[in-house]
Amino acid sequence: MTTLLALPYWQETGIKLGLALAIIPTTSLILVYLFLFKMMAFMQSRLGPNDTGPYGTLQLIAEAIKFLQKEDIHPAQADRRVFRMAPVVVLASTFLLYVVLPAGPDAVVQNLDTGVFYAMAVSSISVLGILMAGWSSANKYALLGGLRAAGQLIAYELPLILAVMGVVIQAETLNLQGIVEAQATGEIFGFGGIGNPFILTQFLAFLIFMIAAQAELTQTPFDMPVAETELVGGFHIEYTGFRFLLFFMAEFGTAFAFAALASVMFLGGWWIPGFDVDDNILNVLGPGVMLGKILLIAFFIFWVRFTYPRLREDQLQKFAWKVLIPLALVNIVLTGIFKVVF
Amino acid sequence: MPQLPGLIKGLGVTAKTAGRTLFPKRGWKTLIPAPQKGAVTVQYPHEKEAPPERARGVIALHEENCTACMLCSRSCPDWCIYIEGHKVKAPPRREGGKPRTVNMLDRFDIDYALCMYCGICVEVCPFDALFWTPEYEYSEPRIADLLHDKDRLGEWMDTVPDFLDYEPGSEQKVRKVPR
Amino acid sequence: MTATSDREQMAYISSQAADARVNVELDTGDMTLNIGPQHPATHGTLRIACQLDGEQVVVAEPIMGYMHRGYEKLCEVRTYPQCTTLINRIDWLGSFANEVPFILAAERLMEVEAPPRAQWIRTILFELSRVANLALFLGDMGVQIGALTPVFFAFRDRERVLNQIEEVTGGRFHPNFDRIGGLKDDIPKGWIEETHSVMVKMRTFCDEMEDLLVGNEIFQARCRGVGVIPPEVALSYGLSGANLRASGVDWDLRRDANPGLAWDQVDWRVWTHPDGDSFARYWVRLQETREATRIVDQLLDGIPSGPIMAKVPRIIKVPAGEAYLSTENPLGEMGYYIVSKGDLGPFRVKIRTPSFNNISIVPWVMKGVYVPDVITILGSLYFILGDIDR
Amino acid sequence: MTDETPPEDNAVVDEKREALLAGLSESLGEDLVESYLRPHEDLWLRVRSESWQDSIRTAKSAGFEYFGFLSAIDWEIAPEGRYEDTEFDGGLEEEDEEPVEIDSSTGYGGGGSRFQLLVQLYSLSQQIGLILKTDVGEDMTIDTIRDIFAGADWHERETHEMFGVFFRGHPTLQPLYLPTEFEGHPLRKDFPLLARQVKPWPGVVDIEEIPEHLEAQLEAEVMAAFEANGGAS
Repeated sequence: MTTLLALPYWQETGIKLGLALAIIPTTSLILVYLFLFKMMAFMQSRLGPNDTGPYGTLQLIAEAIKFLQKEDIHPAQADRRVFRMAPVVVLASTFLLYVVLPAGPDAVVQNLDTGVFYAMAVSSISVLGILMAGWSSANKYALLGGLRAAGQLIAYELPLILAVMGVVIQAETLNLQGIVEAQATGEIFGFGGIGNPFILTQFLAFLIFMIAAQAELTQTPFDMPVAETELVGGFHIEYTGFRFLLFFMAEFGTAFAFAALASVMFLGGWWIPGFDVDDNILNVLGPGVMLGKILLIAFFIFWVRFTYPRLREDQLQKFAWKVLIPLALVNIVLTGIFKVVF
Repeated sequence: MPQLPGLIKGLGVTAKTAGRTLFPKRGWKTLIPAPQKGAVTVQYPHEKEAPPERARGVIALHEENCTACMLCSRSCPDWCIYIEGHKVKAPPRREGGKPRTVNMLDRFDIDYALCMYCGICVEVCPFDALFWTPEYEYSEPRIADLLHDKDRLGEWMDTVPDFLDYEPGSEQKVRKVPR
Repeated sequence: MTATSDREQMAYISSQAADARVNVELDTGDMTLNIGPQHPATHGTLRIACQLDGEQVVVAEPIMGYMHRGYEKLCEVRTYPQCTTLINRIDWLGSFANEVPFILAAERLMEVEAPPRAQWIRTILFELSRVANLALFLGDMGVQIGALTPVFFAFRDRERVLNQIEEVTGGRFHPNFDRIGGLKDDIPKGWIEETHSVMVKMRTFCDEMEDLLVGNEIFQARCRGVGVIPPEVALSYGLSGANLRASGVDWDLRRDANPGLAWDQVDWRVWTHPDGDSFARYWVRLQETREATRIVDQLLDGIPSGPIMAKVPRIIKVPAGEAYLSTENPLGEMGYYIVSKGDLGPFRVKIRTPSFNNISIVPWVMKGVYVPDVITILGSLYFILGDIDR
Repeated sequence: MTDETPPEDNAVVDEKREALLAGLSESLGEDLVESYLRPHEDLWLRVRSESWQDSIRTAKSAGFEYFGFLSAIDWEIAPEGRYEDTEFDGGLEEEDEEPVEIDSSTGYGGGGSRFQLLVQLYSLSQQIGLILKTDVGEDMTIDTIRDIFAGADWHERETHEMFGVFFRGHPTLQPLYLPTEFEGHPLRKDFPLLARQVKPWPGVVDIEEIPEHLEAQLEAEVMAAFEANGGAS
């Protein structure tokens, strides 16, 4: 692959770091504004925020400023150090996810050979943060929320990974760039015009991935750890001000990252039909294409979130262990057979 | 466990509502998003909802009609109407008559911090001195300011709407608002 | 997995936890979880002290009184017309329906009867307040178990009904429109037509709720088999309204003890459901909302002409006597036991509210359920805090 | 046992309730003290307080299996009335000003004590309601009926805190609404209503009369102005 710019290592690293730092606030801002504010409002015959900035676009910035002004409260019984660390751990997990997400042939912070493996691994760090938050808040609701989150995230990590396995087998690589390439150079029954987005061959895996991602992101119908009407916010019930803001950003930042992962693995990522896989122009156009695909997937995530009621904890576990995991295993077996046969 | 139809129907309902809100226009104009028109909410400080004519917003006092008979004050369940008055002599109505004694209203206060908006005072008033108006923008930062005196109550008189006509079959007579 | 086997399993779990601890070998001790008084699911200030074993409820004890306003005492120092102001505020979502039994009880003691036109308009407003009240339940039940959107639909469409009520009575929430001997005023011109169109919209709303919640498998999984109340228990706790009918008891005061309103003039039916679980309660209320819109539609077309006020003295003194009269309010049976001594005001008023009896079953029904089910059951029992605490 | 017939002036006969009354008075036997019937409205039965539980059980076995409510009545006359000027009767016209007569009897079914307990039951099959009453004696104690109707549990707790009636055999007779440290029984008639005590009734103010010594002078002034105006007011 050719490099876009020949920069010294430290300069390149600096740019990438800056971008990565900026990306979580930006992405969560986009998602919150587009989906949480506007789409949800339209689905409920409302307008949503409309006063701050044109069409209310600056609402979230106003909210962020409001959060920053708020008093930073620790519950008296809280384990202070853990309590403070928890949102940072959650946010760190989100931040680390962005390291491997590609947006172009070279537009990636670090092109790891074990990209998929790495992404799955760091995304589960957030469980730790949530458990820390739930435990250290010294609040029964938070504790219930934290434990639910732990149980749920661990249960859904498995189908998530198993679903990805199908893709990995088909692409024969763990490298996310490699997966994009495999989709770009793939053919459907000898027709390579649009490549071979894995959503077509791995549709079952895609569905399982999306359901599991919904649970990983604790979005309805799997939002028991938060569950406003029963646990009143669950693990982040005691958090105020900027600490709550960190949780909030992490939630939507992770949603964005998972949507990005899904679009890389199932929708062909940044590749545009008709271009060479390592065409330099894709470093410029790729991010745009990626954004479109991410928003499409995020739309589905939030559409489901605003429509469905939530399951109960035991039903959710049953669903994961009795339905999703067997299905994912079947998918792996089928993929393997097809891979060997064809 | 989940079968598809119910879940998908639900998605359809929300999508349809979103579509209706975003693209409320008909015909070729459908493609122009107009959420301002499609949303059912009223953007309050910018646009105001007009309450129905009968809405019980605030009580207006037509001072000329008030005879300080105390009836409203006494029938108020919250004891929130305060009336004071004194008697004065008024000239006779006709030539050669005797001077009359009439009540002069000194104070007529309604404490809206206590008022329950039941409308009993308006109903019992035998002289058409009290009226409801649908105005609602009179909140105050200080609770004491919610005590409206007779001048303030008199100002509301301009906003009293005419009484509505009745549906056919009614034997009620449409009353007139004194202006 | 079928719903039946889920139900059986839930029943099994309930019986297990009611009798013995679940964690036998690992006795972790109970945790007390206070749900409320400030909790989104208690919509108001109800507090439920739950003894939890893990996430399973061992004992649930409702604690209330955070909103007790002493209306029975306050009514004793007020005249009859003044009482209706208070009575509006008992079940604040269906206020007009509250006034009717009180006024009817007073009328019964005075032996006056409102003219037919007044009775019809009373019935229409009564059913409108039922639609407004139950519409909020239909949406709120969704939000209780996690679906955000239905409650916004409910607020959107309920507003139309409230507007219709306001156009007649002048009050969205507190109409104070019913008078001993008739009504305060007649309906304004054009109202009948508008109300017809609103009823059409409300039926659309019911269809949307059917698609959004009733047909939704997640909703069914959450509600079916949760909080089952058998009919004999429901009767002995004095459950009323949809809660009773969802247990399969075919009892509706509108049909079985009509105090003279216009329900016997129209064609409608009472809905029951044999299951007695949360889903049945939701389903019955959904059907009742539909039925109420149909009743309103029929009544609107047949309002008799005539006066709206019977001849009553200007100053209302109710002759000595006692009367108990109850009607089928949105929440259930609401009745007023009035003791009069011939004074301007009642000597004693006992307000029999539906929610009080409906919530008194909570300790019984919540044994052995999970914390999320507590919310489902509370939501499906449907109470209004003002109606419990009075 | 005194079985009262419906008032003579009321010619309406309610056969359904008559039959019910006959049936119940037979099964209640000695326990029924008095009864009262308002045709097509309601039936009141007053039973002996000693056999309160048994009477309820009898009623339940007679088909009255739906529990409506349980409450009490305090028959004492409240000392302050409505905290208003007692001479005011809310009227304006002269003819309305007849004094309010307060009936001091104790309601339908009679009674011999200050406090009475009442229970309302329904029979769903017969579509009929029934009100059972009983006197509460000096010791303010009566048997609980929560074993017969589970729903009576809370109603008894409420009656206990509001009227101070004790229910023998009720395990959790804690306050339902009031804080535990609350003293007094609010629904008793002698319990003052503080909200009305602290504020004077605004209706008691009356219009200020013209002082007598000024009356003639003011009259003359007005007439002078009237005549100067040419007779137009």
